[in-house]
This record gives sequence, C-alpha cells and structure tokens, in this order.
Amino acid sequence: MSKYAYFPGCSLASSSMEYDTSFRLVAREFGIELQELDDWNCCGASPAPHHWVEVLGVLLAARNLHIAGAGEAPLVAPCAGCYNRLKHAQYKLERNQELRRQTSEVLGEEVRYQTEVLNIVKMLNREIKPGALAERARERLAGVRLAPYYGCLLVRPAEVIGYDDPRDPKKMEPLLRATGAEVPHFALKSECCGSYMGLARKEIVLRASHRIIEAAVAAGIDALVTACPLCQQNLDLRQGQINRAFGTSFRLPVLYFSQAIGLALGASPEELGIDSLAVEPDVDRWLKGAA
Amino acid sequence: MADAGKGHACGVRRRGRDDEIKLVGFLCNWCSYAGADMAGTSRLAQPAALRIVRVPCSGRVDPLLVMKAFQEGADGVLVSGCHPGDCHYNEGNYYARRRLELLKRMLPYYGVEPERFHYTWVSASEGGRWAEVVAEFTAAVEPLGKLHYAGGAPAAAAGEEDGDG
Amino acid sequence: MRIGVFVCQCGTNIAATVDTEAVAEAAMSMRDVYHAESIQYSCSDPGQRQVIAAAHQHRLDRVVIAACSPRMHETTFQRAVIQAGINPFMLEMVNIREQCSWIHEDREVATTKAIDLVAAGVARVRGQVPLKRGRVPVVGEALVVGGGIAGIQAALDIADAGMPVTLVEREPTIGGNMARLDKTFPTLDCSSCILTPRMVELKHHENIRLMVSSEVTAVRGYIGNFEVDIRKKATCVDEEKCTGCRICEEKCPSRAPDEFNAGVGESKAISIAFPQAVPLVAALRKEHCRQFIKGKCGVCKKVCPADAVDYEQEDELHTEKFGAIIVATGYRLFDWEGAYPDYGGGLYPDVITSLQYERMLSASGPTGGHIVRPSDGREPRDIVFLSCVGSRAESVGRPFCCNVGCMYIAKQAIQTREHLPDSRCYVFYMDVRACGKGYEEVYRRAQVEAGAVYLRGRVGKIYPRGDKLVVMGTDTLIGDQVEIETDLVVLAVGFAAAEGAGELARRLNIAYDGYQFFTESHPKLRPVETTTGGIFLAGACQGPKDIPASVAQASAAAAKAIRLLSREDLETSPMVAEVNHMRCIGCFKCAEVCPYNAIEKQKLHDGRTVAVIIESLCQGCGLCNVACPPQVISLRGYTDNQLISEVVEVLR
Amino acid sequence: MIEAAKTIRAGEEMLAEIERRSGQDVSSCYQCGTCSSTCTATLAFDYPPHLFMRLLQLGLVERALASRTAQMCYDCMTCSSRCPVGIDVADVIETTKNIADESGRSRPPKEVALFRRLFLRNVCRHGRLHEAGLLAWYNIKSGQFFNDLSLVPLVLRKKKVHLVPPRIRQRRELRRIFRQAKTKPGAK
Ligand SMILES: Cc1cc2nc3c(=O)[nH]c(=O)nc-3n(C[C@H](O)[C@H](O)[C@H](O)COP(=O)(O)OP(=O)(O)OC[C@H]3O[C@@H](n4cnc5c(N)ncnc54)[C@H](O)[C@@H]3O)c2cc1C
Ligand SMILES: Cc1cc2nc3c(=O)[nH]c(=O)nc-3n(C[C@H](O)[C@H](O)[C@H](O)COP(=O)(O)OP(=O)(O)OC[C@H]3O[C@@H](n4cnc5c(N)ncnc54)[C@H](O)[C@@H]3O)c2cc1C
Ligand code: SF4
Ligand code: SF4
Ligand code: SF4
Ligand code: SF4
Ligand code: SF4
Ligand code: SF4
Ligand code: SF4
Ligand code: SF4
Repeated sequence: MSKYAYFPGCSLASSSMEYDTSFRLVAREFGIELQELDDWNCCGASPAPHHWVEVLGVLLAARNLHIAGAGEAPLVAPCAGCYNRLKHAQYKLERNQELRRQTSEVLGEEVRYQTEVLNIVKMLNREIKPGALAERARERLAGVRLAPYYGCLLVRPAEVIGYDDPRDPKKMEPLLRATGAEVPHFALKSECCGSYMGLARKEIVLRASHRIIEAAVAAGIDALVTACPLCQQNLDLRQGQINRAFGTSFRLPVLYFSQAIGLALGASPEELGIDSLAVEPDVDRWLKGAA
Repeated sequence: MADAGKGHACGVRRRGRDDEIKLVGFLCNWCSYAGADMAGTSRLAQPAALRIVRVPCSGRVDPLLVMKAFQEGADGVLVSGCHPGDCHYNEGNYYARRRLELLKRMLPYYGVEPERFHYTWVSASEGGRWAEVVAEFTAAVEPLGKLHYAGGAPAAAAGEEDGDG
Repeated sequence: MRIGVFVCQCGTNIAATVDTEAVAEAAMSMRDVYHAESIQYSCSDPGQRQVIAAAHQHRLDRVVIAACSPRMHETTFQRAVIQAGINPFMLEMVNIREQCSWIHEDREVATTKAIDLVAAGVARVRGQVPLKRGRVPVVGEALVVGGGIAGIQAALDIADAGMPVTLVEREPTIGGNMARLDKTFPTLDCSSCILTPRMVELKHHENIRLMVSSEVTAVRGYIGNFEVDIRKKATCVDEEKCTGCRICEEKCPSRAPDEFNAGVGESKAISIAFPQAVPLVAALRKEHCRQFIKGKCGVCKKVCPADAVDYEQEDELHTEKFGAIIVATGYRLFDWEGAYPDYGGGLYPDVITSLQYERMLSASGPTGGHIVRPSDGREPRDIVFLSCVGSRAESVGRPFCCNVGCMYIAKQAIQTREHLPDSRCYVFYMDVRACGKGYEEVYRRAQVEAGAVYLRGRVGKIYPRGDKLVVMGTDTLIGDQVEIETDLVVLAVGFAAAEGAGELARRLNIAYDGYQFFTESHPKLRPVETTTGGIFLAGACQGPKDIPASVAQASAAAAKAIRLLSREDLETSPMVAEVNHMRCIGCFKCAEVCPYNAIEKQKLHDGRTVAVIIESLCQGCGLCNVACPPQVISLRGYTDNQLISEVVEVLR
Repeated sequence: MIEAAKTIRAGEEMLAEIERRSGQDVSSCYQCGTCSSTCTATLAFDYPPHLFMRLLQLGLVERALASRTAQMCYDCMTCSSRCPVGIDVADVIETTKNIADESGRSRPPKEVALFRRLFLRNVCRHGRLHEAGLLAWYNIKSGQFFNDLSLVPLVLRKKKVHLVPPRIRQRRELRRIFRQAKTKPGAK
C-alpha cells in the first residue's frame, strides 16, 4: 500500500472541502494511505512572495517541507497553489545556500527540504493505471464531455514544476478518458483565470474566467475539470457574477479532478461533495445517459 | 652594423642587443598576415620586437611549436588568425583557439607567465588593429623582461619528429 | 645546395630605413648562401633579369627575395625563377617592407630585424623541396540533385554551355515548390506561365538526362571524379509508354493524400501530381494502393490504354561518373503543429499554412482558385495572416528569418482582394522585410490598394468560438491587446530544409548547419561553393530564399560547374599534407579535423590501415599536421622542420 | 519626451541588477507583444508586459519600479511560457517588484496592498488562512462593504465557510518566520 504525507492547505480545509473529501475518497478506493501533515501551516499562497520579500514565501513553505522531511513518504498537495509554493521553495532552497542557512536558523535545525512533492495529477497518474480505473468505471461517464482545465499554477513555470507541458498540458487526460467520458480538446485549458484578484480587482477575474467559460460552452463541453481551488472558485463560485457582468446565463459545472474520478468509481454525489459546487451538474442525467 | 650578421646559422652570437626582448608572431596567411601588410602599407609605426612567421592557418600552429619558440629564446609568442566564422579553411581557427586556450593554461607549469602568450584575431582589413595588437603585446611582455625558460623541452620537441626529413 | 639572396631597395621605400647592403652582406655569411646582392627594384624587368642572370652565374638552386609582401609579388618572382630553371617552390620571399621598413624608423633596429627575417627565409628555403603541381582528369558531365526552379535553372545553364547534365529528382515530377505557387512576387506574374516552359525545355534538352522518382544513395570520389549511385524507385508505370492520359487516376478506387496540394483535397494511389507535370507520367504509390495492400484491384492496369502499368517493376540502381555536382534540394515548411499548441497545433481546419492558401488561390488547384474555409467550404470575409510562425523564434529553435514570408503575405493579401472584393486581410507582423528590387512596392500595394490592415505584434492564442476563430494578439504600436474574430487564419510558416537533407549532406560529404541547410564555403565570397571541391549549392537548400535569389544562385553554381567541366584536367596545389605511411598508427585523428574530407583510409599490404591524403581535395590548411598524435603528417612548404628553423633564426 | 541617450545611461546599473537577479536578458526582447496578447492582468496594469520590457530597455527603470504592472502581476507565467525569445517576462517583472519593495519604492494600489496585508496578518495570527475572516476584514477596511456580498448566501448554503478560525500549535515559530522575513530583505 502506497503511503503519502498529505498537505491539504487552507482552501481544502475550508472553502474547498469537497476537494478534500473527494480526494480522500479516491485515495481510499485505491488503497492509498494519506497521512495528514502534522501541524502544517499556510504555504503563503499567492500574496506571500509579493509582500515584503520573497523570503517569507520560502520560509512558510519550508516549514511544511521540514515537517514532511521527518517521514519517508512523499508529500502530496492537491491544491495547485500550495503545490506551486512548495515546489518553488524547494527550487530556491536547492540553489541558494544563504537562504538555506537562514531557513535552518528559524527552524532551529538543518532544514529538510528534499521530500518529493507531487500534485494530484502526478500522484494519481502514478498510483492508478488508466486500465484499472477503466475497469472499475465501466464507462459510467460515457457520453459526458469532460474537458480538463489546468490553469497556470499546476504547470508553470516549467523549470520549477517539471511535470507536463506548460503550454499544452495533457496529463489529466488519460485518467479522465478512463472514466468513460469523452475528453474533447479544450483550447483554453492553460489560460489564466485571473488568479487571486477576485477580491481586489474583480473585473480581471470576471473577464478572464468569462472567456474560459464561454469557450467551453461554445465547444459543447459539459463540465470543466480542474485541480486548483482558486481556478475552481473563479470559474464556479463567481459564475453568477460573470453572468451578471456579461449578460450571459452560463451554467457550466466545474468539477475537481478527484470528483470526476470519484463519480466514475460509483461514489455518490454527496460523498464527493458535488452539492458544494455552486453550479451543480445533473449527475443523474450523466449516469443515466451512460446506462 | 658591421658585425650584425657574423653569427653563423649554427653560431652563438645573438643578433641585436642582449637586453631587448624578442617576440614571435605566427600569422595566418589569409587574414592576419594580410592585416599586417595593410598596417605596413598604411605606414603604422610599430615596436620592432616582433618577428612574423607566416603559416597557412592559425590551426597549423602546434602548441609544441609555441613551446619550441619559448625554448629557443622567445620572450613572447603571438598567434593571430581570422575572426571566428571567417576562417579561410572554415574551422581551422576554432581548432587553434581550443588548443591554444589549453596551452595558455599549461604555461605556468613550464614557468612561463601566461601574459607572454597571446591569441588574437585580425582580419585583412584591420591594419590599425594589427598595429595596436603589436603595441599592446609588446607592452605586455616588456615589463616581464627576458624569459629564462627552464621548463625543459616539452615532450618530444616537434622538429625532431618531422616526417619529411 | 646553393642559395641566392636578393635584397630589394624598392627605390627608397626599403633602402631609406633598412641598410640593404648590410643585409646582403650579413646574408653572405649564412649557411649555403653563395650569392647575395642588393637590387634597386627587383620586380621591374631589369630587376628580374638581374636575378635570373645571377642564378645562372652562381648556379643557384634556391632563391630568397627580401622585398615586399609575398601577397604582392610571389607569382612575379616564381615566374622569374622558372626562367632561371629553378622550381618555383624553391623561392622564398621575405617581407622587409610592410613588416619592416614601413613601420620602423630607427635604421639600426630595422636593419637587424631585416637580417633576422632574411635568416629565417634562408632557413626555410633550405628545408624546401622541389614541388610539382599535380594533375587529375575531369569527367565532363554534371549532376544536379533536385528539380525545383534552382535545379532546373542550373541544369539548363550547363546544358546550354554544351555539357551533359543528369538531373535527379526525388518526386515523379520536377518543378519543386514553385510549381505549387499561384502568382509570384515581386511582379505577380503567374508561376506556371514562367515555370512550365522551362520544365518542358529541360525535358527535351539534348544534353539533359532527367531521372525522376530517383535519389542519390552514395557518392564516392572527389572533384572532377565523382562516382554516384542513383536509385530509381519503382513507380509501376513505364515512363516510355505512359501518355499521361490520367484514365488510371480517374478509375483508381484508392484515395491517397495529396502532397502536391499541401493536403488540401485528395489524390489517388496512382496519379499525376498536376496537369503541367514533367514528365507527364503517372506514378503509383504502393503504400496507398489496394493491389499492394490487399493484393487485389488491378484496375489501372486494365484501363490503361498504353499498357504502361507494371506492378512487377523493380527499383533500378545506376552508377554514374560526374565531374561536378550541384545540390538544389530546396525546402519544405517547418513542422509547425507540435511547436504551436497555442495556434491549435493543427486541430483547427480553418488555420492553414500559406502554402495551402497558395494552392487555394491557384486556378488549377483543388478548389479551382476559390478561397474557401476548409471546415465548411464557405467564403471567408475576414482573414488573419500571421507572419514568422516557426521563424525568428528561439523558443521553438528557429531563430532565423524565412526571408519570403513578408513578401508572400503581401502578395496573398493583394490576391485575396482580387478574389474576394468584400474581404479584409489582417496581418500580424514584427517587421516587414521587403528589401529586394520592387518588393517594398508590393508591400505598399497590399496596404494601400488591397486595404490589408497591418498590426505590429504577435499572436499569443487562437481558439474557436462557434464556427469562427478568435485571434488574441497585441498591437504594440498602440500598446494594447487586439482580438479579431475571423473566418480563416493563414500562417506564414518558416522554412525547413528538405526531408533528409542532412543525410544527403553526409553522403556528399558537405557541411550543413543545425537546421540542415547546406553550408556555403564563405558567406560572402564563395556563396555557391561548398567546402568540398566540385560540389556547389543552388536555391533554398542553402537557406531560405525566394525565386530570384534561387535562380541567381543556380546560374552562379552552373558557372562554377562549367568552369570546372570545361577543363580537361585539374591542377592541384602541391602545398598539401603528406603522411609517412610507415609510421601512421591509423588513429584517424587527422580525418576528424580535416575540413575538406581530404583524408581517406587505405589498407596496406601488411594489413595496416593508414591515412592517405587526396591531394586534389587537400587545401593545405595544416590542421591534420597538428592533430596527428605520432606527428607523422607534414604539410609541404610548412613542415615542422621549416617552421622551427624559421623560429630559431628569428630568435637568434 | 524621453531623452533616450540620457535615460539609458542613467538606468544602466539598475537594469544590470534586474538582469542579474532574474537571469534574463532584457535587451533580447524584440517587442513582439506576445506576452501582452494573453496577459489577463493588463486590465490593472499601466504598462502591458511588452511595454514594461520597453521601459527597462530605455533605462526608464524608475517608471518600471513605480508601475502598477510590477505590483499587480500575479505571476501566472502565461507570458513567459509564450515568449518566442524564451524570456521569463514574469521573472523580470517580479524581480523589479522585489527591488521596488526592498528599496521602499513600492507603491501598490491601496486595495491590493490592503488585501495582501490582511492576508498575511491573517496567516501570521492563525498559521492558516481564515477565509471568512479575510473577506470580512477586507470589506471593513476597504470600505467596500458589499464586495462579494452576493456570494455570502451562496457560500453559506454550500457550507464553504468556517466561522471559527483554524489554528496551528506552533504559532510562535510562525511569528519567528515572519520576523525573519522582515529583517532579511532580499536574500535571493
Ligand atoms: C507560400 C509560399 C509562397 C511563395 N511565393 C513566392 C513568390 O511569390 N515569389 C518568390 O520569388 N518566391 C516565393 N516563394 C519561395 C519559393 O517557393 C522558393 O524560393 C523556391 O521554390 C526555391 O526553389 P528551389 O529550387 O531552391 O527549391 P524547391 O522548390 O523546394 O525544389 C527542390 C526540389 O528538390 C527535390 N528534392 C529534395 N530533396 C531531394 C533529394 N534528396 N533528391 C532528389 N531531389 C530532391 C524536391 O522534390 C524539389 O523538387 C514562396 C514560398 C512559399 C512557401
Ligand atoms: C554603408 C554601407 C555599408 C554596407 N555594408 C555591407 C556589409 O556589411 N555587408 C554586405 O554584404 N554589404 C554591405 N554593403 C553593400 C555593399 O557595399 C555592396 O553590396 C557591394 O559593394 C556591391 O558591389 P558592386 O561590385 O556591385 O558595386 P560597387 O562596389 O559599387 O562597384 C562598382 C564599380 O564600378 C565602377 N564604375 C561605375 N560606373 C562605371 C563605368 N561607367 N565604367 C567603369 N566603371 C564604373 C565604380 O567606380 C566601382 O568601382 C554596404 C553598403 C553601404 C552603403
Ligand atoms: S499509366 Fe496509362 S492510364 Fe495512366 S496516365 Fe499513363 S497512359 Fe494513361
Ligand atoms: S491497382 Fe487499383 S488501387 Fe492500385 S493504383 Fe491501380 S487502380 Fe489504384
Ligand atoms: S520574412 Fe517576414 S514572415 Fe518570414 S520570418 Fe522574416 S519577418 Fe517573419
Ligand atoms: S531600406 Fe534599407 S534600411 Fe530600410 S528597411 Fe530596407 S534594408 Fe532596411
Ligand atoms: S592522425 Fe596521424 S597516425 Fe592517426 S591516422 Fe592520421 S596520419 Fe595516421
Ligand atoms: S592539410 Fe588541411 S585540408 Fe589538407 S588533409 Fe590536412 S586537414 Fe585536410
Ligand atoms: S505573469 Fe504577470 S505579466 Fe505575465 S501574463 Fe501573468 S499577470 Fe500578465
Ligand atoms: S513576448 Fe518576449 S520578446 Fe515578445 S515582447 Fe514579450 S518579452 Fe519581448
């Protein structure tokens, strides 16, 4: 049985709990043990590296890496934002001795930062063979058009992340296909959704996310699938705001990657927190369509 | 100059004054030699310590030849070829550069200051630049004074191994 | 050994600073010097006569002239010593003007230096041996590889000069990329109107043998004497019998991709690429034919009125000798799909390449000259052109300019207006490169007359919105994002070398760059020569080029080839490298560095494999001399002994 | 008017610093505008990314340091991933922004500065982000009481908020981290 240290991050612990529950469920189904990181702290998310100094971002993330470093298991961070911060910190610590020294000073011991950090896509691709998923999914989602939406933080910058193509990411696709769903090409799959500007500069998020939703609807996509709580909230939670701002009436569900896989495994929408999505998909119709 | 040439080819006497430095310059036929010609045609005055030896290409300059020059009493050796990309033989100067870079790093092991060796590019149209190169190189070696080469012959001095003898 | 030394005064040019008498006197005391004198003007007729007379009188066998630069008068004095019965390579010039009298003022210093230089010259000539220029016979026929406009032009020029030419073309027809174009800038005349007559002329030229569907598979030999293997691929059609009636094509049930039309439209397994093809014969592509895939069909054989179809036909192997080779294998478009996922990477049918657009514009093309959207056949209203796709982009490994994109975009914009008066073209560009004669005028016409809107900036993203495409770019002049909802996008895709160019280059032993374009011998002064003697370049195989430049280069290459072929034999420089076979250890370090591939392996009777220098190829650079670990190569005229003795003398 | 011969010289040193720290060659930008074409943040910028690069090329580094672009870019790296020259534009902007921060030249727009401050205070206090708290504080402090109010019923219905802030045990260590970061500017 594979074992992972689990870094949920602030979003999964609050506003995106459905991501957390669905991820835990999928892990359980495939016999993957998740051990929540003890006393983890906020990874600094997006504003940290922009405030005062970038050092803070590294220090915040480093504390988590250090805790994870005490164990053997690799660290999985389903939130693309957290994942990105953790990888960044690793990248900088690896290359900057002075920073490593400072970090160790704060932590009171030599910082352990080399634990392998995975995002959910990489981890599930490692643990689940598409064939195995397909066998269990039995075409449950057949006829549903699910398009992956990767956003930015999951794949960029390439030299830090080192997984998938930053301009044309594709790694969600094999598992999504294994659910039985149709996975059409989605042109804007790695366009930016407007990031964390939702509060301070809402118009940015609305414009950027509107473009993405509009293109998805135009392409006849039934739901977008994402691995980032920030993207998810911009596209889903703010869809009403988008509709109001642009005079549209989109109702495009935006699922978490783990929710899509969970549905294919036959888990109930409630178990997967589907009802926590602002735009709820008509799961019954999806499943019926397949049957 | 009555006694100038008395030294026989195999003789002992040195031409010129003993305290003057002597420099050898290996110049490729196509660019640098022509550049030196141009400097001459333009009457650009230069220090007289340098003696030019014409070679077809800077790539013909064997590091052993450079060492031989030091051994024979050169106080400095200059190699000048075509600019990168302009080599008459396409890539000869790249080979030269690679080998001579290596040589430069080895010189201290033979007790030769690296400043005594210089590798440069001068094109056929750069008469002015050639004159500067000569002046600068001479000025760089002069303060070092005469070289008392003690490094011994670098393995198999080139001449004795020659194929045409 | 009897050496004579002549010290030139060059009027006062030398004598004013160098005591030439003293130099001569000093020379007299040098080993083997039997005569030395100072001459007022050695290069003048009386001066030369003085040298010749002294040579006779003192029975000299070697001569040193201390005067100006050898670059000035070496040949003058070589001729003089020949008259004195001395081998021209037994002459040494010592430069005491440019390197001495003209750059120094102090007479004593200059004289000492002159003596040093003369001593070095004497030492050097002492090591010299008489050399004879070699001669190799020249095969009087040329090979042209590639039958695009460049290859056609080169073949015609050589053939018109009365020399036999073989043109080898890989495809079943000649014409290359130009045959796919509709009109051509700068004059916007019809491509086939100017190309077809040449193709026909070539076909019927008595001095030209045309081999289509053929490839060069091996090349041996050297300048003047190449031996080339050519494989003629089986096309299952007898070229002699086929009349070009195209009945087979009409009846053939198997569809096949239409490469000639750049994938616009479809073709058949047996087909003729286009109506003006030369030769006008059908060719069968086995990989698409039922007869070969499933073993049954035979329709074409049945319907052919000329009984030209022959499924049993086999590849033919020819071996021929040529004196000169011209390579004109042209280009293809860069494989843009993988490099540009942001433009859909080939997924959107209405994002097409400029070559596909060209086929659409062509009246004989698959759409009969109608501009339509591949997706639904509708006429587009708004058309967006993107320049520099796969050009000037380091991030996709293509930093260079395609050289023609800007011009054909302008051309296509003008034509678009003519075809569709209500349409509008938008051009995203970075710079408009319109530097040829009459080119700027075409660009201005596109803007002013054809109303094309030029936007200075690149495009970051293209994505579909309904049946339209959204193009997200920037206009850097206004400093803002621009979005265009359009019907059709045309990509000006950059040039790549022809398929297999690198492989061909290796067969020919010619150099190529990181993009597999062949490398010329000198970018300015030897632009059609390769580094391998006797092989020349023409057209886009050497780098992106338009038709005028391709044709000019082709004629230049032809002139070089004619110059070579018109000689019965070739004189070779004797200042070449030489291997002491007795001591060669067969490591071939020498061959690795030789820029001219002038070093071959040869097996000796005693079983050893040693290096031999092909004198007709060696250019005398001396790289091998330095590279040889046991130091058994020496460059004649610049042997290690000679150089060392020179060094010893100047340092004395 | 820009006296380019003067501005370029004047900005040379700062530009060199930016180039050194970002590892990018600003002069290699040929102003194609690809970076700007899909940047979602340009709405909030005064200079779209390609003009930001241009400022640096012309030595107008002070303008770049004080720009909203430096402050508002959120490092999505869309620009960097598309630059045909391969310039990491986002890194250039971020580096400029860091220098502005360190030298006290940073002037983020009011509401952005506020959001960041509150966010970090929130994290510093609890160790983890308390989203509801952040939203509430932001609205109070910014005076935009109704910002995202429309989301509140939705968020409550979907059980997306926790009213009680989360807390980690080692809050003291966290404060140390914040202190350290403040006192050691620019350890890059
Ligand atoms: C869209 C577009 C529009 C253009 N419009 C114009 C225009 O208006 N005006 C203009 O001046 N130029 C134009 N050009 C450029 C023009 O096409 C080229 O300059 C010209 O075709 C180059 O001719 P070439 O003979 O060198 O090469 P090609 O035309 O490519 O011919 C090369 C030939 O060699 C053959 N070949 C390749 N490899 C081998 C091999 N190994 N063995 C045997 N044969 C081989 C090929 O099959 C081909 O027949 C345009 C180009 C494009 C892409
Ligand atoms: C500032 C500048 C920089 C350049 N830099 C470069 C560069 O870096 N690289 C490059 O490739 N190109 C460069 N060029 C272009 C280059 O100069 C030309 O391509 C090249 O000189 C053209 O050579 P030509 O022989 O055709 O003409 P010219 O050099 O003009 O030679 C023509 C000759 O014909 C003689 N002549 C004229 N009329 C008559 C007559 N009626 N009878 C007899 N003789 C006559 C003239 O006296 C002259 O000697 C540059 C040009 C300029 C202006
Ligand atoms: S092969 Fe026969 S049918 Fe086909 S074009 Fe030639 S002559 Fe006509
Ligand atoms: S055998 Fe049949 S399929 Fe093949 S080329 Fe002839 S007609 Fe076409
Ligand atoms: S010719 Fe024009 S389109 Fe082609 S690469 Fe150069 S600038 Fe771009
Ligand atoms: S006219 Fe000369 S300077 Fe101007 S674009 Fe053309 S080549 Fe360049
Ligand atoms: S480098 Fe010298 S020893 Fe080696 S193969 Fe060539 S000639 Fe022979
Ligand atoms: S001298 Fe130069 S060209 Fe001749 S064989 Fe040696 S390396 Fe080749
Ligand atoms: S990284 Fe900054 S400048 Fe670049 S696209 Fe994203 S927001 Fe715009
Ligand atoms: S994409 Fe790159 S080259 Fe183009 S303007 Fe932006 S930074 Fe400059």
